[in-house]
Amino acid sequence: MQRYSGFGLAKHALSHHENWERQWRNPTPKKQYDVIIVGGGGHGLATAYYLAKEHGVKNVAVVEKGWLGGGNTARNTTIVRSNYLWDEAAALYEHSMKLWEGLSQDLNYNVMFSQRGVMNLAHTLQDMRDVQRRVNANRLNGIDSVVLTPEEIQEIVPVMDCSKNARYPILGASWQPRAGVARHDAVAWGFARAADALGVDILQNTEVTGFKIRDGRVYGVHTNRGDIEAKTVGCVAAGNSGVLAKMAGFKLPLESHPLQALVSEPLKPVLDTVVMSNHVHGYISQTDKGDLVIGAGIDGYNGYGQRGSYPTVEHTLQAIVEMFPIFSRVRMNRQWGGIVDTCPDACPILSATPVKGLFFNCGWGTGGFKATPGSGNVFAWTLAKNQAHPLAAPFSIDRFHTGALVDEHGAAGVAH
Amino acid sequence: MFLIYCPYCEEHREEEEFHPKGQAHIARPADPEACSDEEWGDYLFFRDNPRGIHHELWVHAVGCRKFFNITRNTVSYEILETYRMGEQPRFTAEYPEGKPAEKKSAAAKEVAQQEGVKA
Amino acid sequence: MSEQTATWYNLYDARPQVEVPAESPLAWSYHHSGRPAVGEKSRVVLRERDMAGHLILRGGAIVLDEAVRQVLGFGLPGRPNTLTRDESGERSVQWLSPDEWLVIVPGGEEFALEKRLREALGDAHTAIVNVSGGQTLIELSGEKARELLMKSTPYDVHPEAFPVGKGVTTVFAKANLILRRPTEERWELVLRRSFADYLYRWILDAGAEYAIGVEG
Amino acid sequence: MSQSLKQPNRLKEGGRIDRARRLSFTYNGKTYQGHAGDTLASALLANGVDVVNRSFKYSRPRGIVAAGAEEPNALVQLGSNEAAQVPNVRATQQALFDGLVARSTNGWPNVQRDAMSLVGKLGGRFMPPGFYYKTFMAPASMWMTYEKFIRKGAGLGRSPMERDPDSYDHLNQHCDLLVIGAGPAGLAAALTAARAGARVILCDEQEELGGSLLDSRELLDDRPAAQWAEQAVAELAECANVTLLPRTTANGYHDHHFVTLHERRTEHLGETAPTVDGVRSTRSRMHRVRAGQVLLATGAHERPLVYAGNDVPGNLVAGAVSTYIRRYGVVPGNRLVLSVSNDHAYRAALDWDEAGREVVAIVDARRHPDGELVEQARARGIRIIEGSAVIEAKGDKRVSGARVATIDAEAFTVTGQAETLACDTIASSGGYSPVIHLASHTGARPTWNEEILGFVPSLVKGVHAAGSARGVHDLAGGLADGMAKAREALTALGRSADAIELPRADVIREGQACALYQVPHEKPTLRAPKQFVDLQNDVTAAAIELATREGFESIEHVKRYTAMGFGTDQGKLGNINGMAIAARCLGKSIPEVGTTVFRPNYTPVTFGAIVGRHCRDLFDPERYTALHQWHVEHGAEFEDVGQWKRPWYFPRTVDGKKESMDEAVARECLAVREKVGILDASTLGKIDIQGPDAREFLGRIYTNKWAKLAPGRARYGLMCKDDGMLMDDGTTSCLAENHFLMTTTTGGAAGVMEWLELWHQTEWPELDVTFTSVTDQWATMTVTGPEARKLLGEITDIDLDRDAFKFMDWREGKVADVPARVFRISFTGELAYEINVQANYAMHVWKTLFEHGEKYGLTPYGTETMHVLRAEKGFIIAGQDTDGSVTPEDLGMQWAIGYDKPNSWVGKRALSRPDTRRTDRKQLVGLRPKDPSVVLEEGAQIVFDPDHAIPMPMVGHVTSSYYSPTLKSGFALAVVKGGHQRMGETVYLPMVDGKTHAAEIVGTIFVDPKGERQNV
Repeated sequence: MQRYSGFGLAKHALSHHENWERQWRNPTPKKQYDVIIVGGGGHGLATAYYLAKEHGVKNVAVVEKGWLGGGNTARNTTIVRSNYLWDEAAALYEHSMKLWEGLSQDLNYNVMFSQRGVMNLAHTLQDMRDVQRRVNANRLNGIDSVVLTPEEIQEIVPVMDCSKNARYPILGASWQPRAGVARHDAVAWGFARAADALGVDILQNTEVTGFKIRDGRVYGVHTNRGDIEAKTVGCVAAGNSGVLAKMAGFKLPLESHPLQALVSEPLKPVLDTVVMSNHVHGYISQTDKGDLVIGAGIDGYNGYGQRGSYPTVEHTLQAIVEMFPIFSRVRMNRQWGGIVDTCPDACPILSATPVKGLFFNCGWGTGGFKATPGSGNVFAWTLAKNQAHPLAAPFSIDRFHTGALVDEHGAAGVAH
Repeated sequence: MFLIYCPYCEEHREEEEFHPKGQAHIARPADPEACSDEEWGDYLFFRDNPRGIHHELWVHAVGCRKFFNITRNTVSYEILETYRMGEQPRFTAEYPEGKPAEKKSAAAKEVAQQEGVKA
Repeated sequence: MSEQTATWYNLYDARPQVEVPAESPLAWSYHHSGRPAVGEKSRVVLRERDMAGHLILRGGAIVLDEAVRQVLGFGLPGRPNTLTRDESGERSVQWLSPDEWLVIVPGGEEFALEKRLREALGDAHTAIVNVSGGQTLIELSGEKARELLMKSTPYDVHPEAFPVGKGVTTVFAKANLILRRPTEERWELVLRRSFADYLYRWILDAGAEYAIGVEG
Repeated sequence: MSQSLKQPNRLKEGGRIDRARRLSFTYNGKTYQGHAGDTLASALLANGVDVVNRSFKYSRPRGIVAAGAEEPNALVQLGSNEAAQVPNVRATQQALFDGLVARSTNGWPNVQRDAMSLVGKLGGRFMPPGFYYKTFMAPASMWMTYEKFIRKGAGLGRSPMERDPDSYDHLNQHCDLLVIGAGPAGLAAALTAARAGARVILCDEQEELGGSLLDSRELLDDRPAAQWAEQAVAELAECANVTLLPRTTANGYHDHHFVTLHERRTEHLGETAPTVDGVRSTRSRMHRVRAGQVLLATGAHERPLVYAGNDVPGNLVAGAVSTYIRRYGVVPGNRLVLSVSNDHAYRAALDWDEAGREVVAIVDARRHPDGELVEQARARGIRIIEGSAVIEAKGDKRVSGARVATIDAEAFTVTGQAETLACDTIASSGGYSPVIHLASHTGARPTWNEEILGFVPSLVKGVHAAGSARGVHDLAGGLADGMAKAREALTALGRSADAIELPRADVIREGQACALYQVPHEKPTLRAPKQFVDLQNDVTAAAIELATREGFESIEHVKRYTAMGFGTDQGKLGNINGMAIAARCLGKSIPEVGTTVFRPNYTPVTFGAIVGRHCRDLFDPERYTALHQWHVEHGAEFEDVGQWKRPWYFPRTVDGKKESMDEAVARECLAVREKVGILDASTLGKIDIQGPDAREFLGRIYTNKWAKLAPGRARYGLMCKDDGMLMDDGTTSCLAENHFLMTTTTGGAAGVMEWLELWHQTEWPELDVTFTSVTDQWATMTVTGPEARKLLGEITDIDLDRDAFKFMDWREGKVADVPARVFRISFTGELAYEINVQANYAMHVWKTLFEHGEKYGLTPYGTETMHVLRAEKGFIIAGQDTDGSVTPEDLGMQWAIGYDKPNSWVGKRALSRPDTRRTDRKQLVGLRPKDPSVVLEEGAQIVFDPDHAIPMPMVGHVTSSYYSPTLKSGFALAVVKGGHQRMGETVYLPMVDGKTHAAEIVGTIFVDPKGERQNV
């Protein structure tokens, strides 16, 4: 692998950029691998990378039906934070956060992880109780988190309306300084390039059409490019997980919903942090390119159409203009929808399945992007050792039968 | 934004008047105490999540407040039919063009519905 | 009414027998937001018909239809989303759902009506619920009334889609209400008490460009 | 400030501008003149302004390229004052008005001499696509600093920093047929449908309806085409069933033919909306259209050719040249070289020639062009250079020449010696791309049509495309197509439309176009001077080639890696060229490389227009009780509970000093415990339940028993979801044998109502029971405290004797002459009466209570005091002490669970799952801080071992915590693991400030554990 650096860039410039290498190969599928990862999004590529890097399992195929990183990796609002309420979720996301903090250097690919802080606003007394509960829990879990007063909030976000005469005045906020945003596409590309360099085959335009299962154990997959064998198969297919599970003969407690987002036209820097409000339903940050990236709520119905309902967008922008009246004359450039696979408790599934050797990593709901390195890291461990990583253990499918949910819907009330 | 035919109001209404309530035809086990934990968990949490034809429960929340079912394609978002509680869908994954045998009975039902109240 | 029905349902006249001050759900709004005068330029006029009697009927259509006919002299509307009225137009019955109707009568008549309906219904189960304090009725008229409605509700208010005699429950701004069209020139809006101020402010705001005036 | 009165490029005559109306405007601090009917772009061109911007990445000077929505360069910052600022306005779509003030978006100190251009010139080479990903990584700690500089350089315009002075609104529209685009196909379609009596909406993004007819060279019925357009528009305007919307862009196509149309109502009049008759107009309006059928007559965008230096000001697309000449009377230069791949574009040269300026040459990539327009050009003596193309534009801030050479398009090589033609304008045309954006919004993937060399829309049911929008580019064909498609649409609706008589159009024979996208250069693409594909994002052909070399093979990867198409123009000019280049590099055909997916919006839309009236004090409903005015007049501070405004506390002002909340609450608490207080409890949800099976239903939906509740009695009930977790609580009273009144929490009211209906309609339809919300019907006043009986006794005819009217009884009677239902329910632990009256009479009753209450010390209290009092009694608040993970057992409410009821009520089965059977679940307990002066923080986490290292195992948290003026101590409710078995144990609460509080686990009832006070 060519190492990327400023010096290297200059060298290539002098040769008119004619000598850049491919960032990843376009290999022909082998008949057999040690591990097959189904799904070439951020999580799948990260899983492959950590399998190769940390567990020495390099004979790995990542099978992707479209283009790598083309699912929710390409369609999210790029927020990275770890200030989750419950211990189990907080531990998993904080594990991820620590990986984010060295990711660009580890991958030798600048994923532009910008630790500009994430603020979750509170507009009601109950919001404030929830903020305090979460911040206290975060601190005892070793996660940086503080409660801000309206005055402190105004100082960090001078352009927000923090006045008392708003419909739902801002009473306070939680604030995680280490949280921030990253360049979503670069995360997929960085993992792909690094995994490829370690020998992982990334098979794009390769669609899994079924599993090879015998005696309750998986030994490969059928694809549109022929059968591929492996004794361990990890599915990391987000919104399509339910469809894959059906192929393998079982159901998952998942529903796939549209989640919409939108961007404004590019503007000069005006917002230096990430602001989220669950109460008025909107969240916003500004990219390095200058676009305001705005997230909307999940649409209530199931949908794979990468479209959602227009009123959701209206309500979101109403919330944004309520918080930022100065953005009323700014213009919305583009809107789109992702497909989020959500579990009843708003937490993921990282689990063995009724089929031996077949594992699923899914159900990340709105938390998928921020979990990318952690999810891959923990799932790689699980696949390599054929047993749940301690951080993954609470997220087994069993919990929906025992009742041991990790209910992030509850007091946390914080999605995205 | 969907345009949804309410089978009780007997006209199309904007999606803003409705709430989706998850998968249709989820019957509560008749004897919950006799269910295993597995069966109870399945009833509570496990749903079909198809790419394609799906049967959903909706409520005409701002309107007649009746619950009813929608058969909808989850990719194209086309609504193939809406039908009242207690009725069965004509369009299914197995019969995406409609169950042939039931076309007649559906028509008969419509006549019955139209009789309604003698005003 | 049979003795049994009397023990089955709590029949209750919520209206005082003596004169006491009463406030419509819009009392605060008139006080706080005022009532723009109706003028020559007013292309929308709002008028409240306050203190009317509002009853919700729930039950089987056939039984109720008979009872309503007997008591009010006209039957239930036969089709969804329609209303029937007596000749004076002061009493109306509106379809709300296959087993639910809204009856509006002049204020003070509602309890007598409820009693007579109960009598007419005998043992048949029907719910009759007095909601006269929970909602109020306003009328909108004027050449721009329809356009004001278009600003506010996604329901199609074009005469083709909304002929006289129609009534629907629908979304209005960020609340919901009952919208009806008893006559060619007039629209009626039935507002829930707690949302009345919001809706009033919305209507004044949306009507400003038509110089909306409030009568009364 | 300098002034320019001359308009050097304005023709003496022609165009649709109003020459009598001169408008003056300011651009980059200089004042210019234009005319009514101009766009800002046409006025700038008329004034000879070449450089209108600096490019995003390389800071290269840029000029106006196009005449409409596809313009990538001419983005300006509009506004003379801070509040009126609008960033990124496309000058080609901004109508000129008198006094308009604009600046170019980029460029410092100005667009002519830009400091950053040096960086672009020198550093351009060091900024290939994806360069950020490859650098700025070391040292890791520096990234946030690098990022600051990157951000500063990025962005286009700037946000206003003041509140928008304007307002916006929505108009919900419904129609049989929505026609988008009022060119030939759209007008023909609208006329067809209108004459058939259908409800029609016709919109067009331009200032005037007519589309390409407005600048067409062609005749209709032997008159200029524009005249026919005017006549058609006039006819449509007379139709009651037609809504005409000029200046209205269809920006998003949503499901089931819901289309949003953005009407710019006043942007052509001024930077803020004008006031008419004392009422300020809305600045713009969003039409939310639900259409039966939709006809897309959106026309086509011309594709420029990609050649070296194609971004130097003076390079335009050919059609724009015609538009500026014919519509605005502006010739954007003196000496034109036209580089084309098709006949259609010859019109630009003919128009230029007729404007009296020099056409240096037409360079045609085809070997033997032979269409009618070619013949016309030849006949005028215009030089036509065949089999060739402009391979490079020369010049810096304005084109100075065109290098022309023979090329082999298929082999992608220059085959001959280049010749340099002196000129100041190069217009190019590589063909026409149907505007498929809206069809693409529906999720339908467009398909490549080799014949027209463009993508044509795929159409879902109910959508039709006509004219250029589907590749029918000739005038006669477009008119006929519009009519035919309108008839098809009406047929699909079950209506019909007769054919209409269309105007006669000349048929112009055009030769076959050739496929040309990127023009070859003598040097390979990576070494040639920059050939721009996406001008707004500075994406070059070399960048696309490099991306494919690096393994980005999907067009989506190419776009994302290079940023192609991500600008505010969404790649209207560049995307197809970019795909063609990617296809060439990958050795594939264009359709193999993929299609491009467009998303809303077609052109950017002001947030305000999407928000509409739902802002400021109309952002969200505020729900008020019947007593709101009294609360306001008595100085209440309000708490938001759901959409309700509830009095939080009633601070008094004594000697000019207003009480703090703590002071007010302490006073209110003591008033209730010692005298009598009153609470407006009207916001509680109330549901009237009737039917022979009402009791059975309650028994199934609540956890506790209802079989024996007699009329006249009330009972507290818990409601769970079927997962066993508490959902809501409240009291339900038996009004008569088949008649109950249920109360719910304030926030839970709507949810509970729907919940009851859900179970009734879907699971138990056999139960004969109905539910009616009466939340708004009844106002509820809670009179509570030792003096409550005395006070109420003064104004009621109800026998309040403790034995006649017991705790948990309800009675009916009169209060202050008003019929009332009075419930002896207590949420404070004191003697309490909840008075329910019809809401219209509530104010009278409330005021009467105060008239009589003064002598008893009647004190109004709010939610905060209510919370303290109920917590002292261990009463929970669903949603505060519970969070969706708490069962009734966790709350220690086994007394409210009917384990032996005959049915499996909602939630029962779930209570016996392994996790809900655990004995170490978090359970509700009381906490007494060891230091009574401490009020624990709500949300504080509880640990057993405060010395444990981080991460510290947490065993619960504080759910409610207050200072009790009665106990003269802080106290709290909390959930603690296995708490019910830990009475008397000490737990710890480590706080943010470093302090750790200790507290004892106690029962949840702090005041009057035996419940004697409420039972007096």
